[in-house]
Amino acid sequence: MGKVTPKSPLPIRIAALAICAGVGALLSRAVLAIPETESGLAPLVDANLEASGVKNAVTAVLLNFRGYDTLLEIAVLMLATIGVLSLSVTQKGTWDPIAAQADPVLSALARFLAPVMILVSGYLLWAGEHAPGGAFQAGSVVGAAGVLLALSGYARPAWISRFALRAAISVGFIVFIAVAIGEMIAGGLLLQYPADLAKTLMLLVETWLTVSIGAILVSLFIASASPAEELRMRSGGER
Amino acid sequence: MAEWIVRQLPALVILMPFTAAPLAYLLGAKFGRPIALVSALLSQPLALLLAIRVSRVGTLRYEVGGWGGPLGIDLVVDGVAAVMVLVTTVVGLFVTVYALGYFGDRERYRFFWPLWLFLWGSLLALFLSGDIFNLYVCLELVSMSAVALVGLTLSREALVAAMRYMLAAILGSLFYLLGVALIYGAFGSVDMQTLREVIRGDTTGQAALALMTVGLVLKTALFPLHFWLPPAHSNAPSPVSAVLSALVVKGSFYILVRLWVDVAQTAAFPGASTVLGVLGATAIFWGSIQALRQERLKMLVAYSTVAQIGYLFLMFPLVTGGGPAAADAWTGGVFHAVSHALAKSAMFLAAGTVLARFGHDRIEGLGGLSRRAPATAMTFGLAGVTMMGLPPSGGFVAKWQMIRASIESGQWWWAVVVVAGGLLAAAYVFKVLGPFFGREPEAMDEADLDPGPSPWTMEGAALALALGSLVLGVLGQPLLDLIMVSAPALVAGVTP
Amino acid sequence: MTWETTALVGAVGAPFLTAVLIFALGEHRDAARSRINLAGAALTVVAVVAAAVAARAGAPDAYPSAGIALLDIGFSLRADMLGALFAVVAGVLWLITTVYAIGYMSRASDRARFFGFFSVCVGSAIGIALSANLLTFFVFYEVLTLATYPLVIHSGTPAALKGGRTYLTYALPAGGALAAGVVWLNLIAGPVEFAAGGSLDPALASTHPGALIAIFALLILGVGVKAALFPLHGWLPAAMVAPAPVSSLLHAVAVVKAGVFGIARIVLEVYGPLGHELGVTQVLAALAGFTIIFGSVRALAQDDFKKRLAFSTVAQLSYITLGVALASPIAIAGGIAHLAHHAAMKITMFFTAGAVSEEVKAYRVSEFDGLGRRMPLTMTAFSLAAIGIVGVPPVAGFTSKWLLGVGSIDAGSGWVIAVLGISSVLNAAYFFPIIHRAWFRTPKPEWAHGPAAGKPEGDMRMIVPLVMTAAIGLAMGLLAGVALSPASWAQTVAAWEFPW
Amino acid sequence: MSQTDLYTLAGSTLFVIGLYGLMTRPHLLHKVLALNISSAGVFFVLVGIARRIPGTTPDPLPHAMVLTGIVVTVSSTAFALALAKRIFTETGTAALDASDVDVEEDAGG
Amino acid sequence: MTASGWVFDILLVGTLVWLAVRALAEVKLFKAVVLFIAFGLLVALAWVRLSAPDIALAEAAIGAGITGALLLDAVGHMRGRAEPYPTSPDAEKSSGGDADG
Repeated sequence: MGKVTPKSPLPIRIAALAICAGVGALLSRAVLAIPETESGLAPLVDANLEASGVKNAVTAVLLNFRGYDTLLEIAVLMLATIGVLSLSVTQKGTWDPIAAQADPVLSALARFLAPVMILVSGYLLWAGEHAPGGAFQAGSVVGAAGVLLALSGYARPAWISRFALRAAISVGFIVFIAVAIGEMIAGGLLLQYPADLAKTLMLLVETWLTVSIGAILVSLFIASASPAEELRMRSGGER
Repeated sequence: MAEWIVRQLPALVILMPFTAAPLAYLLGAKFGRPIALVSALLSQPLALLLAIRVSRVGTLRYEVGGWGGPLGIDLVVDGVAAVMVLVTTVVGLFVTVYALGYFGDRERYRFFWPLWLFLWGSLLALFLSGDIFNLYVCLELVSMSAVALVGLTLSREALVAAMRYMLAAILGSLFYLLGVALIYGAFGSVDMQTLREVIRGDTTGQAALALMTVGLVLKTALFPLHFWLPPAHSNAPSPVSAVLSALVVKGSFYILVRLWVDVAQTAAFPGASTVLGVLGATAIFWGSIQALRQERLKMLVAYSTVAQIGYLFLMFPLVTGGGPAAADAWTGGVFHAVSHALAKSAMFLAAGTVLARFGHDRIEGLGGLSRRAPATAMTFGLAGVTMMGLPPSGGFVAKWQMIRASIESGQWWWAVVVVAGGLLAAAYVFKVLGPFFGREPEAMDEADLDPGPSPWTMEGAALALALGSLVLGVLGQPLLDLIMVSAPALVAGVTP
Repeated sequence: MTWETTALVGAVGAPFLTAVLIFALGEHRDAARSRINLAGAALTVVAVVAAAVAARAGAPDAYPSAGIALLDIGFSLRADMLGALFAVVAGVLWLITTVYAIGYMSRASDRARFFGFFSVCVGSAIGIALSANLLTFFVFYEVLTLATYPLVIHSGTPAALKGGRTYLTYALPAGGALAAGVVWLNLIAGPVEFAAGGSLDPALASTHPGALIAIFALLILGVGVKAALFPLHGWLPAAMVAPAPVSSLLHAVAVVKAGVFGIARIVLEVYGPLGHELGVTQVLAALAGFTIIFGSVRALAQDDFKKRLAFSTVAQLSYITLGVALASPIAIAGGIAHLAHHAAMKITMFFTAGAVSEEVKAYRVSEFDGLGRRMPLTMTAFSLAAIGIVGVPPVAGFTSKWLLGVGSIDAGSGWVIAVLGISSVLNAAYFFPIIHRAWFRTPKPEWAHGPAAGKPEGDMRMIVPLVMTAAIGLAMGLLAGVALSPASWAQTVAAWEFPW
Repeated sequence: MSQTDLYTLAGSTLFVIGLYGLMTRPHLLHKVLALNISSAGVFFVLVGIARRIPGTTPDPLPHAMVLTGIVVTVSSTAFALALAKRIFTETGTAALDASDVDVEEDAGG
Repeated sequence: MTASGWVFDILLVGTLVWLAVRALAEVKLFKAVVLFIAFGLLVALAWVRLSAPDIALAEAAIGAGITGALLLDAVGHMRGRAEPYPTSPDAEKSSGGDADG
């Protein structure tokens, strides 16, 4: 069995040090030279905040002004999930195997925390319109709740089929795309929210995004988490 | 309806694969295959329409969200963007057709379809983006899908190669993102059109460009940062190798060119373009010599990519001076990217056919291939013509323009590099073609294992791409004209 | 499209189309392949003859042409009289060679590949003949380079692969030099169309003398390899590993003539009087003169029949180069005429080599004793061709040598007479011994009574073509004075090529 | 020296630390950690820039960028870790280079 | 900004850098990951200091939470068969104390 040496050979470390010194010098000089007068796009964002349909500037940027970035970002998340699934030993993306590691204390805690976290995420989703929060934060909390549940040994509920899991993973992106196309059909451009519907549509997108982000984060963990059974089997058959 | 399509064209082009991708995942492999094929077919008229539209009316600007830059994100389709979309779409179609035969309905590769469609969409998004932060997201999308595709075979080599690729790609993205941060800090925008007016070669501007260049060069695998490419490209499943070499490396290169030629107009670094040129020349020699030393077909082709990437970077020193030389270097560089995309994908697909059929790709074991798989041998030969830059091939037209630009700008040494590089390419192409035309290997084990011809769709798709790279050499003028449509000011000779 | 342009495009297109069909048919459908090949070759003959008729009708300034935009020059074809001559030679000999090759290759493997690439080669040669500018010329020139490779290494033996490598080692760098020269010239002089009397602006001689000389060197380096100009000739003997039809049509006609034809285009129709003014054609003439002697001397020493023929080709090609490099219309006519004359004679000889090796497995001159008894028709044809090459009237070779000699005096280059004289003696010295052996030495016992009773002396598909080409060679010499003979045609062309 | 300067400099330092770690630590897990630290460095630069004009509300654009960046980073981290684990399962080591393995084996054996 | 604010910021930044170095220098992967999670939590704190509560929320949940869980799982996976760096107990003792800085 192979072992990994903790250090690289000295010449590599010296070269790396030299490179890092160069990059560091370049970077420090550059960040210190950034003018304190360049206001960037903040005034423009402020001026258009009204028209964006939400009051939280960050949410306005993420969902409206630069909603396209966010659309692609969900694609990144989905991609990572598909990638992780393609690497997982079973390639099934199910929740079951984790159950083997149940821990009573953790599971009690999870039983208490999970509903609270779902509530919190709902709040974050709603609050994102005017205060810190939004789909990502909400989705992360849902994801965290899911991971906690998984860690504490809760198996995948029987009613969640594999298809449903895939649907949960992709629904955010699909709804986002559907809304985008709908806006185009309605006469606008890609992701151009009609003024009167902006808030509603954004909330719709965000809601499904929250579901997807949660499902994705959990799946990332579950699919990548090594099934205990598999581990035992493999550690028996040494190379 | 027609008017609507024309208006929404840039968005539709991107949405096609991006709509198909989640569906292909959601509905599973059984539906993934037809979905991919339909998406590939529907993309063709869209890309063609986009190219025609651009050649008629010049740059198309599509304001996503209706805000317009710099607040919103613009899709910008000028000549070069339209060309890249077109080549992506064409290569994409043939790779899709090939992959249908190559993967069949093997359960293990069911994730290929959504990943490939995501990669396709990401590339299109990248080529059309007019916003440097949006480009960061596109880069990440491209890398993530590309890495996942490399690892699909789950062989040890492929996994390690994917990991190496992944680390290089993330690091490259981080360098790029740092540059974006500095640019936003110093110049207050991430919209290319706005930046073009305000960007300066001051401390921050230079540092930003330097960081972004390092990141993109790492992702493009320019010598000496090419270490990750040969293992990744050679160990990936062949349709993936084809896409990686043909399109993915061009993605980061495309951003680099946009930054330098279009946005910064090379003003920021007078000397750096020479450095890039020298690295490009070194890549040509190093990659070719390494290719010559390979015993495995796919490794050879992968090192050939390292070499061919070098040509792309010769564009920088030739474009810097402006004038007619810049225009020639510009068309030459872009045309090289296009013809290499067709030829290299053809080569990898041909190598894949060999690998799938004989179970190995050791060159010495492939003697007499022209007898056993004539179409595949022919594909390799025709694609080789473009690698060598001989007429009639797209590679020839590209090299013609580069040689022209070298002499025009008084930098004749680049012409010597171009010609010498072509000869080295000939050396490694004929290293393969010789045995193909030669006798069968003494030990005929391979032939005994030969399960018979591959599906004609596979051989046909590869051959079509190779022929495409050849046709470009004679019928390439419309493409050359398209590349110059709304070309950057530096290239078009317009004083900004 | 008028019939003229149809003929022009058809002449180039027909062989390529034939190639595509042959590749598509695959290895095993021999009968269909033969039919298509013959039909394609016949169609090509019709097209090139029609193009030649059109060229003659349109001469000297209304040649039929066709083209598409490519780069800043354009990819364009034109049927002028000089090109038509080469095209007709290539087309007609292809038809004959096809018959020969069907016979020769009947037992060989990879026939689809062979005939496919063969057609590509012929198409490129005709394309070279009918190119309107250097870019188009270069495109076909390189296609020819590449398409020849699979033919050279056809047998797939290590020796063949080595020959192929040698060929590429010469041909590919030459292509690079040619490309660089064409691009450079194009930058200095703008799009260069071929034009009788030279197309370069005379003022360039004073503004860019150095560049023009360098470009000339690059261009001649490029085409000189195929023209087997010393010291670029080394690939030709090595390429003799190829099957006989390849040596016959390609290494005696299409490929090597493409080289000298390129020299003719460059010297006469690009540089024109500038070449003389810059002093580059004089150097070229001297080089050609040396190559003539060198090739002949080397031929003397070869026992391998095909190698002897190959070195003879090296020498004979330089007659053409020499002719066009001399500043005299008569010499130019001699050079151009020799392009056709040598083709007919040398292809006969290579056909002979193939027929002999297939029929009696004789590969060396020393194995030819008494061969005349065994294969009388074949050796008669060979002898006729050999006499022609030596320059004995009335066979074609005499006419071209005569024109060359007169022309050299006209051009004031008397030394050429000496070269011609020495060369003729050497030609005789390496060909007459073969004739002598074949007819006057004692044959092997099994050859003494001729071919087996009731059987022809060999595969008639091979014998008939070589008799035909020998007859053509004889006819070219006998009918040199007739208006449509190559010699007269060449004199008409030369009159325009040398208006200065 | 402003708060922006402090945090952008810290970001630069973190980026470089991550870079060094990525180049010198052979273990894949360390490399993933290094990239995460570098990412954090880049985010510090961005958020620092968002506050470059003293006394105003921070620029929301870099914040949005960082949010996007965090999501991207966690995606890549998850995928990279899955890859690393799979490599470990297949090869029994968690390094890119087989030579890194040999060195230790000699030393430890 | 107040003096105490400065002190806090400088301490925070210093700790962050220290944790980053420690996490990368630590040979025991479990410890390294724990150090990294601590790093992530402090990063979230820094976002609060920089008036970026949106990011702070996401960082706490994703950066420290999910990433931490993923990292711990990865360590566990590699532990499942072998110790992260040294693969045998003896080897661990010999190199365990070696903190590469």
